[in-house]
Amino acid sequence: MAMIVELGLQGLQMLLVVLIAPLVLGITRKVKARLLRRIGPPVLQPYRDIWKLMHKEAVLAHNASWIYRVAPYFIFAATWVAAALVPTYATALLFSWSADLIALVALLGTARFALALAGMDVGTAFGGIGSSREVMIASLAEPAMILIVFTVALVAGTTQLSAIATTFITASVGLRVSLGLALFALICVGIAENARIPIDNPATHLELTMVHEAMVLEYSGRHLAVIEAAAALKLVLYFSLVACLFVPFGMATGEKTVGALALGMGSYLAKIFVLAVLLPIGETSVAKMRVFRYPIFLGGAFAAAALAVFLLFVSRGF
Amino acid sequence: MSVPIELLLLLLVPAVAIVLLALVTNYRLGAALNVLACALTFGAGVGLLFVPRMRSDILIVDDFNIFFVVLTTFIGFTTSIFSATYIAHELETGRLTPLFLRFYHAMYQAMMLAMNVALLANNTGLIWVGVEVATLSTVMMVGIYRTPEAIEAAWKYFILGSVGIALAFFGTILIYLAAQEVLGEGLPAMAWDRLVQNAARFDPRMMSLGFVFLLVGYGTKVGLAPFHAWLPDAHAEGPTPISAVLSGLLLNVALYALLRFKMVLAANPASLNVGAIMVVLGLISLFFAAFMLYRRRDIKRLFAYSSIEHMGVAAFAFGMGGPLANFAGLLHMTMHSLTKSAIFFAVGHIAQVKGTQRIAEIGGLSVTHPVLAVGFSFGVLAIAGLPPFGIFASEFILISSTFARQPVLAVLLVVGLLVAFGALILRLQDIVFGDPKGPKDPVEASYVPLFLHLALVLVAGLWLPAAVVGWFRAVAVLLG
Amino acid sequence: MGSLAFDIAHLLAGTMLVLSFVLLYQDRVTAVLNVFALQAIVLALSVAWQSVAQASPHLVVTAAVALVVKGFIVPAALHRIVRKLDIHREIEQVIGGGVTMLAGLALVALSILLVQPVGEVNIITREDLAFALAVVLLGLLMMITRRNAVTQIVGFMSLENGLVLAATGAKGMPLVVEFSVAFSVLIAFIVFGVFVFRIRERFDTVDVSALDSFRGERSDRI
Amino acid sequence: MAVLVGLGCVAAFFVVSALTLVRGPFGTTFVYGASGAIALVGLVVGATQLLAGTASAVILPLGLAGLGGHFRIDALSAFFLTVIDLGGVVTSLYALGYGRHEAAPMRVLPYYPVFLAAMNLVLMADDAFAFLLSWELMSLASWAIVLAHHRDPANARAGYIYLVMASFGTLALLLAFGVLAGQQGGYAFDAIRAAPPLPLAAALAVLLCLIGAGSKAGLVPLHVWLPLAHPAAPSHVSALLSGVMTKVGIYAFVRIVFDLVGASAPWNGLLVITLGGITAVIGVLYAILQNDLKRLLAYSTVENIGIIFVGLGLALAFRANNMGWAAALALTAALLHVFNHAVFKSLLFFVAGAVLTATGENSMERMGGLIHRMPRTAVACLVGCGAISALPPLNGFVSEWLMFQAILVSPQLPHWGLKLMVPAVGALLALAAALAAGCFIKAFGITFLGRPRSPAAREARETDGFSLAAMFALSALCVVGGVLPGFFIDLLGPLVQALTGDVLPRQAGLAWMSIVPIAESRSSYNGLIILAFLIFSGTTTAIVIHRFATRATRRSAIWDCGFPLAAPQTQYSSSSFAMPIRRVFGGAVFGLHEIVDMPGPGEMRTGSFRVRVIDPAWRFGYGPLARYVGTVSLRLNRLQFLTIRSYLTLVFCALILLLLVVAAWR
Repeated sequence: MAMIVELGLQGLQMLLVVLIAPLVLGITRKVKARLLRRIGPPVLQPYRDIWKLMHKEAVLAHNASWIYRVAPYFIFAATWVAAALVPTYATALLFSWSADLIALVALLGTARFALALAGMDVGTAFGGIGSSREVMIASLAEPAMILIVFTVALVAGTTQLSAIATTFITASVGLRVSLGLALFALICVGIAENARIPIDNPATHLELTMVHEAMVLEYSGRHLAVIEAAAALKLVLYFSLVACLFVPFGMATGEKTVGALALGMGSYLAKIFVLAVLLPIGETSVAKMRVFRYPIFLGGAFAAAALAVFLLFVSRGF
Repeated sequence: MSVPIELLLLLLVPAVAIVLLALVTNYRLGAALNVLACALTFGAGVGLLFVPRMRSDILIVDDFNIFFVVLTTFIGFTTSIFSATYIAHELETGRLTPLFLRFYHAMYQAMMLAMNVALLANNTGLIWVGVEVATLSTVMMVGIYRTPEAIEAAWKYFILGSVGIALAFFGTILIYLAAQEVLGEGLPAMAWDRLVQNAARFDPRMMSLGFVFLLVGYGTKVGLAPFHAWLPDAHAEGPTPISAVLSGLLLNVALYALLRFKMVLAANPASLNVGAIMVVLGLISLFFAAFMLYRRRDIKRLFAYSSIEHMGVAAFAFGMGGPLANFAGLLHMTMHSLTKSAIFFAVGHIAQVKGTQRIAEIGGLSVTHPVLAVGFSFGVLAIAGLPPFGIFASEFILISSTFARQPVLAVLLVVGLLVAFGALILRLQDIVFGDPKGPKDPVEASYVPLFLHLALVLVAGLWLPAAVVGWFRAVAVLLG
Repeated sequence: MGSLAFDIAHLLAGTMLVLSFVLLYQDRVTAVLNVFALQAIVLALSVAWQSVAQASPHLVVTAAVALVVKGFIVPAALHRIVRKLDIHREIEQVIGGGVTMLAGLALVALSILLVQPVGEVNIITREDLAFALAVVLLGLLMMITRRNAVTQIVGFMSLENGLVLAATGAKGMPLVVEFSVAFSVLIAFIVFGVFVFRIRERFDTVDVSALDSFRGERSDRI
Repeated sequence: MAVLVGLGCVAAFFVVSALTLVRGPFGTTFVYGASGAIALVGLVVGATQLLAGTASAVILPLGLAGLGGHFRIDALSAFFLTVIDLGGVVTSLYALGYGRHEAAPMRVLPYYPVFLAAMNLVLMADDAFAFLLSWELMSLASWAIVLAHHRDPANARAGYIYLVMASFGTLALLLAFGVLAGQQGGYAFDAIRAAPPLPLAAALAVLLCLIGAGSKAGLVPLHVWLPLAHPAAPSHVSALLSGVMTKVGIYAFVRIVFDLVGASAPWNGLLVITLGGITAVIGVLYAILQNDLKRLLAYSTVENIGIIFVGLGLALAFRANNMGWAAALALTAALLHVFNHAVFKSLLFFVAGAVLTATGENSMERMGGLIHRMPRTAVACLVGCGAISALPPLNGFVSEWLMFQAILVSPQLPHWGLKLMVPAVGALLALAAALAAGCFIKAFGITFLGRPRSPAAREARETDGFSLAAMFALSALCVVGGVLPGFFIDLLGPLVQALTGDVLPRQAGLAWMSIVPIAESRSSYNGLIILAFLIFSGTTTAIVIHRFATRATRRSAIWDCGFPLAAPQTQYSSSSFAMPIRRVFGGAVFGLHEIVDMPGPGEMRTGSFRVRVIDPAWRFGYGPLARYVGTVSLRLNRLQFLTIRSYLTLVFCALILLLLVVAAWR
């Protein structure tokens, strides 16, 4: 019986992240449109887009291989699993221990691996551009991410997300320099990983600096739908990561009573909403960067995270 | 006391052979006789292993020289086999005439005789005579092609050798003077064993002074830099069998003489520390030869320099002293003479089939002559100190034991060896690999001596007979 | 052994040393040859005296060999060579005569320095030894300071005179006679070589053409 | 007993090698078949010993005079025996097919078994002489094979540099043994263990061993030979060189530093960690720049060696500070990575060989689209690339994850240098991991995806059954090692126990077969569930869409934003893929020169773009050294051309000098 409940809660989280993903995307778009004095599409538009795409026939290039067709599902699956493992409304879910923060980063890496290959499969110039730039960005973002992981892990003494969240709620961690730096770094990395301004512009095609869109240029129909969904999911994942690591408050940590869970759910949704509003505000206030300025941007994130780790290595007090 | 028959044979067989070979006109018969005489000498040498050790004031058989006698006669024997086929080819190509062959064979035996005398002598003067005669006979053979280069090389060898001989003689006199005060006049004052027994009572200054002259004198024969000048050209210009015996035997015999004297000094703690001097000379020779190897264009001169290098290593080992280093030195001498003569056999084949000694004109040997290439490569790899060949064993002991005592010296030694290694492998690849150059006609000379030597070196690298180890240990102790 | 014996031996040895210096000083081939012959004769005398002093008659043979071979035959042969190969009379030296002299003096000092402290060896042999060593070194010096084949041979032979002096000085040394004979053979070889290979200026040019043709890979140095 | 069987295997290898000289029946098939069988026996021996955890030793009347040949199999040797003979088995299997393409088999066949034999012998050797002898024999045999295609001057150069570097390493090890054996020359390993060296001597030994073993393993800056020699050999031997022989280098380091030297100073660990981190990054950066597939793989070997050395260095540091459990963790990570790298690097070299024979091309610039021509090979390659890029749930990730866990416990180290260096190295490892992923995205994408860039690639044929069998065996290992890492970790238990005095908690018992290196609350990973999750969610998504939405699919021409270019040259090429990385890291790490020659308007000549990258190790280390040797030898060479008089002068001066010495001495 308990097992059933556990499974149920885990399943609930999986469904939750998938279901809210397009909504979050819609909110960000709406806010952004408003900031640009536009009406903007309705908040639920992303659901409609995905639904429409799913019912269109998929057009494949003649020389597209099985990788091209499998990749979308694989990317979606990897992202989904990763998202499902980040504590959202409650910690210590059934499978939460099956992968820690490092494994999470690696899972996203797996998804990226598949995406980059998919971009190269048909053999177009755009796909190549996208993949090679994605690799470059990842090679800078991933070390930063690992260092962020080090920071929180060193503060919390564990790499288990649930355990980290619990410690941050219960134990008196307080405000720390290192955690502040880590947060900054995580935001930078998140922006880069989710192809947001100033690194990439999700709203455009045929812009020579595009990265993510370039890789998926050839996709259409259901494949495109799955990829879009995966992108949205990834955004949610990073939101929940920020929420879980830095504002874990309200999460159901102890006994999983209905009340606790409800509180956790409510607080989670609230956090996500806030982040979804904050992101476009940030985006609209900066301009898109040239490709070869990315290293400076991500280097900043890397430096911040590295500084945090050094501080912690020198003394746990920071 | 009775002189064993083997001992007499060792001296008589070559002596008789000289006369016979000088008379025989048919060169095939001459070559056969030469082989036969060497075989008999070798047999006598082996037989000597089974007679009890003996001494007289003239001759001696002890752990030290018995081994070198066997080694020398053996290499002399194998070389004579090689020479038989080699010379035939030289005759066809018209580089030699039957008359010169008679001379050549006689000289060959003269050299064997001289070396046996030098090795068996229990007398500082007699060993000097032996080395001098050996030198003169090899001078004759180096110049035998009568090309300007050959004559020049022979002449250079002759002059430098004579000066060396003279200086060595002066040293011998000084040692005699030192001994005569204690042992009285006459032969006893020149006998090895007596000298070693009583060295403690000799005047150390006189001995040290004498040893310096001996070092320069015999060092010239050993080919230690800077007394080496004759060696490369003599090796390069003479017939290849002579290069083989020069590197394989003559250098050894000269070093043997030097070691005998070192024993005497080692027996007198008050005397000059000659070890340091030998270490320095050894290192100089090693580095000098190692760098010289890079610019060589003549294949035989290349390996002549490598002989200088290895003599340097041996001198270094004996200079270091101590049971381990001395053991390594003796092993190194043995392995080097076996390996180097094998290499010269291979080089002889190569030079004959390719019709040149210039490395630039030899290439892709492994394509044209696979077997020869294998033999040659094994030889070079062995001389470069790679396992599983014998030289690796000696260098292993030498380097590791030195590093525990004198790290800096060991590092220097390693650097020198590495430099030489680089040069040797470079040339090896030039010769054996790449696109084939030159004629492809098969080798008619026999491979037996080459692979026999290589097999011996290989076995010695993996396993040494207890008897040999015993001798080496005993001698290593005496060398101090 | 009386002091007279000592004085005579000493005198003769000293004479040889002086003659070595004269050799070093000479700069005309014929003169060099004559001086050398003189030195050989003095050597013969000293050896003979040693045979008397040491009461070892076999040394007489050595003396005879020295006298005949080096005193007369070899100089004569060399004179002939000089005439036949018409080697120009002047000897060009590598370093100036004065410097050579100084170097020679330094060598004598060195040899005395080396032999002087030698302990128990009896006085005659020690003195002789010092002179002999000096003669040897001077001979070597002469070999390396002269560009002329004949004078180089002379240098070698005077070196070897020093050896014989030392050998005979060493009391009761066995085989001395044999050694002196062996050396004479050696010298004969050298003279023979010079004559046959028509060596003019230097030992190491058999023929002028040999110079650029070979000399150990000169043709193809990098 | 076991060691006797092992030695028997070695002997058998030599017999096989000797039989090749007898022409006729003993050809390619025989050699590789026999070698595979013998290696299998060796594998069994190693595995059983590893499971048994006991040591078995023997002394043969061979070897150095008065020393004898000591041979011994303990847990450490057993583990490496397993790794190496596993490599031997699969390589032989692969070679059964691949070896047929060899133009001159007699340049490979005789040396192949000797190579395997030598590697086995190194692991069994229990005295310095036997060790170095088999060590150098290993280099020698592989050198002969590297020169199999000797007519190409580049290969000859590679072979030359290889042998010289190998000999350099051997001499360094020889010195290390010299300092360990002491003046009496106790060359047997147990004698060395019995007499632990003084601190200074220990440090010296570690340093020399780092040089000696590092040069064999490919530690920067001693790696220069590796990317030259490994690709030069026939591909199956490249697999042995890269996947297996480098591990022998690791073995030498572990054996000497952990086993023989015993306790050593913390800064030793610091040094090793630093070198390892640098090696990892340099290696992968150069890997991503390569256009030659095999050279790319060789450089990636350098990277993985760096990762392993980081683990070893951490273990050293922990052990020096009496943190046994942490040392155990780090050592486990390193050794697990040894195994994993052996598996996937061999696999990738097999793929490279298959592609090579199928297309006849070395350069990826002339490949592409091979996934259509060689689908099975592509699958194997994909698994290999995923594993080497440390993607969960494959095996590469497990060792990397353990490595990070080890780094995360290092703040507890007291040593300041370590405190500062370890996090930096952690960042370097992360960088290396990310770049490695990029590198193998490129390797797979350019080779197998896209459109064929040359007719040869268009006409490529799927490779033979033996090769595929070998590849798929290794792919299976990659998956199993990633999904069930617990068993492999437990296998390492006894050996880690022996070397660090501590051991990881037993994994096999844990629920769901997850791994927990330190404590459940601290960190845990479960490849099995991750895999299950991935399959579950992926398939559900697919089913849902295909069931409830449409499954209609249409094939058409490439869209490419409306203006597709037919020429395959318009695809991204290998070098253009690497361009961003080249730009970002270019100035700092590579001596990068991009020579662009763009014809002006109206000019008829063709434009050109060339990239020149020089390894700093060459620019600052080996190049000047070679030039120095050259000049010195040229100077000295004058001495060959003097006149006799000058030579006499030399003798004279030497004599006077010595006489002065005598004069001064008294």
